[in-house]
Amino acid sequence: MSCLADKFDRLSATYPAQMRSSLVLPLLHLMQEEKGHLTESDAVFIADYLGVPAMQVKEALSWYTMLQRAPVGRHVIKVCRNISCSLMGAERLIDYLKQKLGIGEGETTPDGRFTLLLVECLASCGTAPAMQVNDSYHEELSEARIDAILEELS
Amino acid sequence: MIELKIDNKMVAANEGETVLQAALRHGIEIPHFCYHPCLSIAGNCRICLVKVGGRPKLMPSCNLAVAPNMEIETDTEEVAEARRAVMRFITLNHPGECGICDKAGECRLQDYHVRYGEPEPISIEPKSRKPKFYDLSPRILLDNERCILCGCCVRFTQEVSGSHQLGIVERGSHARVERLETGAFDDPYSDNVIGLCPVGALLSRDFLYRSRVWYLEPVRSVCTGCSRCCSVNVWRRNRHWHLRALGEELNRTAYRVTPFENPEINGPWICNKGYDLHRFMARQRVLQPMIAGRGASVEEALAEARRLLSESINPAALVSAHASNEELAAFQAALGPRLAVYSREDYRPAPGEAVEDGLLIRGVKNPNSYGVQALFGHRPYGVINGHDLLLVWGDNAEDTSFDGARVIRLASFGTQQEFTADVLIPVSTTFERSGSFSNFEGKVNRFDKVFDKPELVQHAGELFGRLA
Amino acid sequence: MIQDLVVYLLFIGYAIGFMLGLATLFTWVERKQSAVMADRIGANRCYIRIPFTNVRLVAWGLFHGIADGAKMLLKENFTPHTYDRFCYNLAPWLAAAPVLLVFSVVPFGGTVTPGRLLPQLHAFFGERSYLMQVASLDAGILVVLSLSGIGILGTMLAGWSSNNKFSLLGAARAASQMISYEVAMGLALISLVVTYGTLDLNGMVTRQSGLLLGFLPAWGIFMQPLAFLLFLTAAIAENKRVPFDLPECESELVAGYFTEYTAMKMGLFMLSEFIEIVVVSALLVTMFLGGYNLPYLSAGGFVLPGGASWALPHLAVVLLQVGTFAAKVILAGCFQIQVRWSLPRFRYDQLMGFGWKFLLPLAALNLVVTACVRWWTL
Amino acid sequence: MTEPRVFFNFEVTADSHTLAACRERSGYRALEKALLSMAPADVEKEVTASGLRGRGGAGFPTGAKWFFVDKKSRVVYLCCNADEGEPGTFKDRWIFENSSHQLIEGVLLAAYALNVRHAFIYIRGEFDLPYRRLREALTEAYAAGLAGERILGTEFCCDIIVHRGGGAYVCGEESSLLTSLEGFKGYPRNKPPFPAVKGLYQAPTVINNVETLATIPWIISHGGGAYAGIGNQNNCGTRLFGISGHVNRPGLYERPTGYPLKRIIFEDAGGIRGGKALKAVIPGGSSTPVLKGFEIEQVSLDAESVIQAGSMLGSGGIIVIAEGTCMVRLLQVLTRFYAHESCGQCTPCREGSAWMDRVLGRIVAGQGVKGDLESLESVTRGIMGNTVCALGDAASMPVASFLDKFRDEFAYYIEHGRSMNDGRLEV
Amino acid sequence: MRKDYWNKPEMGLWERLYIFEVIRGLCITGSVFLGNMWKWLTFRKGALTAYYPEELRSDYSPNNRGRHVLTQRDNGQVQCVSCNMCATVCPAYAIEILSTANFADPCHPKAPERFEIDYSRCIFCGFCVEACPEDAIRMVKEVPDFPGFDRDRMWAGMDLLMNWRPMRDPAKHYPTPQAPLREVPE
Repeated sequence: MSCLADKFDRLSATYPAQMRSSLVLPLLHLMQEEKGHLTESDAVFIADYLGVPAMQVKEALSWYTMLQRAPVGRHVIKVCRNISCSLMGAERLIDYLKQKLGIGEGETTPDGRFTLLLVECLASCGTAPAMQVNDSYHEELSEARIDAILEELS
Repeated sequence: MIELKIDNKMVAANEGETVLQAALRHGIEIPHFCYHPCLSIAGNCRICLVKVGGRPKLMPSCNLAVAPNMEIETDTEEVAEARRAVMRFITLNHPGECGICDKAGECRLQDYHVRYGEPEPISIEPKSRKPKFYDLSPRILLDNERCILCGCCVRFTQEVSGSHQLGIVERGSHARVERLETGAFDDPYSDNVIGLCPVGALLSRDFLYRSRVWYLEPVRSVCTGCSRCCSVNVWRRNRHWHLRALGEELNRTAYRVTPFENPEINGPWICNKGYDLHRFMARQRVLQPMIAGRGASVEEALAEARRLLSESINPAALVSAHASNEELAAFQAALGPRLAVYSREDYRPAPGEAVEDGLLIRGVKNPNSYGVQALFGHRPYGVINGHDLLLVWGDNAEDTSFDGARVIRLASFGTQQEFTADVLIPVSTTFERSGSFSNFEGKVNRFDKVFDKPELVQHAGELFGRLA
Repeated sequence: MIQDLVVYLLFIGYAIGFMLGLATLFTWVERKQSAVMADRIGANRCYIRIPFTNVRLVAWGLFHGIADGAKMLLKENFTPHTYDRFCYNLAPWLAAAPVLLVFSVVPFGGTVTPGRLLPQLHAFFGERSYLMQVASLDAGILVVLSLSGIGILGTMLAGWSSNNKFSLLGAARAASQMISYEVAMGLALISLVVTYGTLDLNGMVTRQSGLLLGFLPAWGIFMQPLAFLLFLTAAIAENKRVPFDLPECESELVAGYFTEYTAMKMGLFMLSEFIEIVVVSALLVTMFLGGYNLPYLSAGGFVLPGGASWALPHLAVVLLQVGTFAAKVILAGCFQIQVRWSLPRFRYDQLMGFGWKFLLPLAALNLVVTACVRWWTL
Repeated sequence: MTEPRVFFNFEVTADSHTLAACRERSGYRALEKALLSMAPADVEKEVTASGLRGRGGAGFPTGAKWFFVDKKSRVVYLCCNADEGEPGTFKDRWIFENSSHQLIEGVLLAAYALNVRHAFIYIRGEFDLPYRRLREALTEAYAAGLAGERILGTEFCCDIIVHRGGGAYVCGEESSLLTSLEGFKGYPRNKPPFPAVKGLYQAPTVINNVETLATIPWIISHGGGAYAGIGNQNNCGTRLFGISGHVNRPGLYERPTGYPLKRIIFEDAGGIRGGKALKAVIPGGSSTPVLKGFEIEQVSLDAESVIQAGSMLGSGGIIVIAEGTCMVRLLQVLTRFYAHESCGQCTPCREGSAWMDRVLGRIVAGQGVKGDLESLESVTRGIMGNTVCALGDAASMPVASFLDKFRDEFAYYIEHGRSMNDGRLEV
Repeated sequence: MRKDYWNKPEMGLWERLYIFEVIRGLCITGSVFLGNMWKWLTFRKGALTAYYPEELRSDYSPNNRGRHVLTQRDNGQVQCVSCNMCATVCPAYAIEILSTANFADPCHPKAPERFEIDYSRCIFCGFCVEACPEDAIRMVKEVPDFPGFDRDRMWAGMDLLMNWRPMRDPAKHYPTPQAPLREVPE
């Protein structure tokens, strides 16, 4: 945890000193990068570090969709299913992905490599359909592109 | 003073007030769930929408500051439609289980549903399921299905008690009130959220299913837990609903204690100890006068006490800090000049009890220490001994030794065996008499009689005249 | 005269016993008769268990009267918050006493000669004979009228001093009703007086002892049928019984003028009502139904129209006469009860209209006709 | 290209986003000009003169927004709203990826005009590449003395803090963005008080869209009058329009306001895919009412014209829907989105959006019943205008307009349990 | 125009003479009286009413509501959820219910511990049946067989009410309780 505290210190230095409370979200992001998913004890840890009520951090943790509260696979595939991507065939691709990975929405493959999440708009409407694997975008998808991306990851 | 017009009625409002406050003060009813005068404005229930002259949209009156010449309408069809819509949304997932909900009868949602809602839901969707009977603490249960997410309880923990132990987690229609998984909701003021909840989502385990509220009636009383002397309502069974088959004793039981809003002393809150007042009062009672350990009639006990008093050379009295001002005055008038008077601390803080905080709880755990000390000065017994007779008035078996003096005891609680007094006369509790206490700031707070006293129990205030 | 004192004390005792006994009986009769009329059973739950056995003496519920009396005597005596205690307490007595007094002028038998009843009594009584009547007054019928006028006072006082709107309404109704019907009753009786030419009730009975047309008993009902009807109607109205029970109608006024009375005070009102049944019956019998006269019975025995006769001892004659009178009274009372359970109650305006616009003219007409006939035959 | 270009005035290459490339195309000239030769009030005056309107969706004049802020206040905060979440809109992402320095310059100019010491850029959490590009650009700017202490040697100091969001559409609403920035879950706040009076940490706060702020350098260097001369009179300047959906060349186009909608769809974006007919257009991001194909004939891309047609220009994300698309299922995609993104604070939105989603889900599953459309309509009426923030309106407007314009399709779906068309969203 | 709101009887001269109609009425009641009296005297019963409790009627109307039944769920538990609606609506204050919390059955957390009906007070109005939201209390064709000399003996408890004529509820089948009441995602 000490190295985490160092990172926390470095991050909090970039914010004005009176804005400790603002650091809740950045620290949660940071912690998630470190640990993959977050639990309530992490929230309490951050709250203690910042001196804010633990409930505030817990609320934030449960409220923001990017924060994972359950263990996820090594690669988190987030497929956009909003209007523009749907118009360009996202539903078909989601079915394809489900079938290819053999998992449903929100599930992780048994080998722990992939987690399939369906998300709302990724702001890639012009290049729809799109998905985000871990943090990087993959746009203008088709079955072939998906095959290639998955190939590359494994 | 700002003059504004609500429903074509000129209303005078104070600077900085909201329209809702001004309307409520003038008896114009605007429904509200999330608004509470002692909490910040959340504006999230949206049932208090009103029409403001010159604005296209309906405005929430709880967040609308009064302005001169404002024209507010609360009974137009537009407002009624908005209320109907909001009631529709609130009742969309609210389970229809008023029958088993303890709040029914004093539930604002119920009242508003009758007044502003629609008789039949237009939704045919199944109601969503959320955790029921979620344990917030050993005192409180939370039914998330009934919760309408007004956030009053959360704001209470944030703004009044400051414990920040409750929060609304998840988003959208999955949102629900939760505590931290690691810590119970052990706020010393936690029970206030039960009364604060406009619906029956927060349930008191103590009162759970004990009675429907319309069978009960409140009586104003005072909490004897500390020298704050908060005003409370003690709920006893209404005379019309006295029970016969289920036991007469239930008719003489205080079902629950809730705060009585007294802006001078406690505002709308009391602490958990106050909520437990009825249990404090339901302890084992002394009901039988005793002379040297054997039962006697009241007259015999009094005669014996008179004899002891007349025979003694140097009598003293230990005066209870649970005595009302009236009883103290009666004591002073009848016996005061003849006895050396000491003030007595009936109760001291229990181990683990919150001693003192900035909100309500005070360190002195007796209600009328101020009154006793104002009358007799601060003289704890033990400084001077050598009295041959002690009139010990008050509860709690004393740990002080009485130095071989003869003892006349006036007590309410305990078992007969506990007291090794020469004369023991049972006296009434706070619930069984009316009177007043002076709290630590000297503010006088009155209380009314809740129950009749048991037959052999005497009112202390009436005893002294007969003892003298 | 000690003998007179003994006889009149016996008469008084008989009169009071007769009235109270019949009144009590009528409470039972009313229940039982109405039950039988309505296909019900009626009072049947009161019994006396014969001591040391399990035998329960039910006796068709006859003990209900006793139970009622006991209950009324033992009940808590509630009094309303009235500012006139005196009137409130006086009213039941004013209601009950005149009714009892009326019977003093009613003859309940013919002439009795105690010395001839039993040989043993002869030594004491000698040949003195007495009319079987508590007070033989010349103005007998006027006593009746005046005493029934006092009854109104009790009712009025009760209603007014109860300090209750139902009571007051009942009292107001009672007063107007009783006064109204008193008029018709008085006129009807005057025509009777004109017929018999006497005010004394015993004289009237004596006048009825003969035969009309050789076979019909010369009873008032045959001499004055219209007066009989008028008197009957007015007397029932005086008694405030159905269909003239407006002063105490349960459906409107709780219990009317005695709403605020409990226990034996209320009992007195109730009792006076039933005594009044007896009294009304007695008057009816005396004035219209031949009193103690049994047809064809004279002082010596039966004398049938054909000329056959059957001599009877004096004791038998006296007993027959007293028994006849009692039987007639009971039958007349039963008839009143029958009326009470047959007819619906009048509306107030109907009541008044009936009294003033129907009964009074009819009574007046009857009087005129009677007077004419009397003048003609004299 | 005769029209002036605020954004698309360079060729995107592998390193066109760097400071050097930016400087080459006269980046930071406006900042130099402002800091060295203009007073803060002058900058504000230029912006007011330009008639620039907010590009986030509501179209509030930027100059007026700045005017309301009490600049004498001890602290004034500037927030750049980069939480771009509206389906159909993807303009800010392009700015971050390709022209971050332009935004930084705009932020600094605004900060200078408003006397701001700390400026925040609240960027969407999902944006990974944009976030990295922005951080790079900021590092470059700090290194070059263009941000931080004593910028360009003047007394003006301004720190720019990049704050990543956590994935919440509602945080694009300005007050909820502030709540989120304060470290709470992003509940919108009740207005009044407005952020210009009590915003971040109760201090006066200005919140501007990325595109708005990135336009300011152009206005300062070319003058407000020049900007006001572009496009329509009332609603001047150029805007970034993102076209998505069933068109041949979806993407981002910068066009002056007043540009015909038909032309941008059929000429610039290359017409409908597969040569199909145009069925409907959602002209300003998913939350705006839908327009039927024939309704767009006269519509030009400025706020008034679109409002006249019965919709709103919003954030300029044009979604094109071709003939043959199932509108019922499309609407369900939208309601699902709004039910998912409703923050849960106020009752009508929390319950209503989920209710609409459930009803539509049921209809799509073929279990619609007769009164469903009426109850949907009553739900939209109940939500509209009754919520704390605009998300409630955003959720109910598409439903209301879809039901209004394509009622027969919904009625058919309910009656037959299947779509009138082949039930696909893709063509 | 004045409107007559009542049914004005059209009475002929005969009726208005009254006396004859009175006599007719007296004849009717008198004949009934004499008829019944004759039956009594000849030791046949002249009444339709019965000597209760020595005699009991056997031909009660099917609509007769004489005793209460507490219905049971399929598992034999009492259906009552102890909402006290019946006790509240009861005009005679004859019902008293003591509730208990039972979290083992999450669908029915509230249940009666004691359920008492005072038959010395009950007026058999049936309001309790109408007020019950769960169809847990019913009244059936029976006579309350509680004559006694002691009012305290006239209480019917839950055991009696449930078991003297056990009734299941055919109209309302409850779903088997969904065991974990955690949130069910859509």
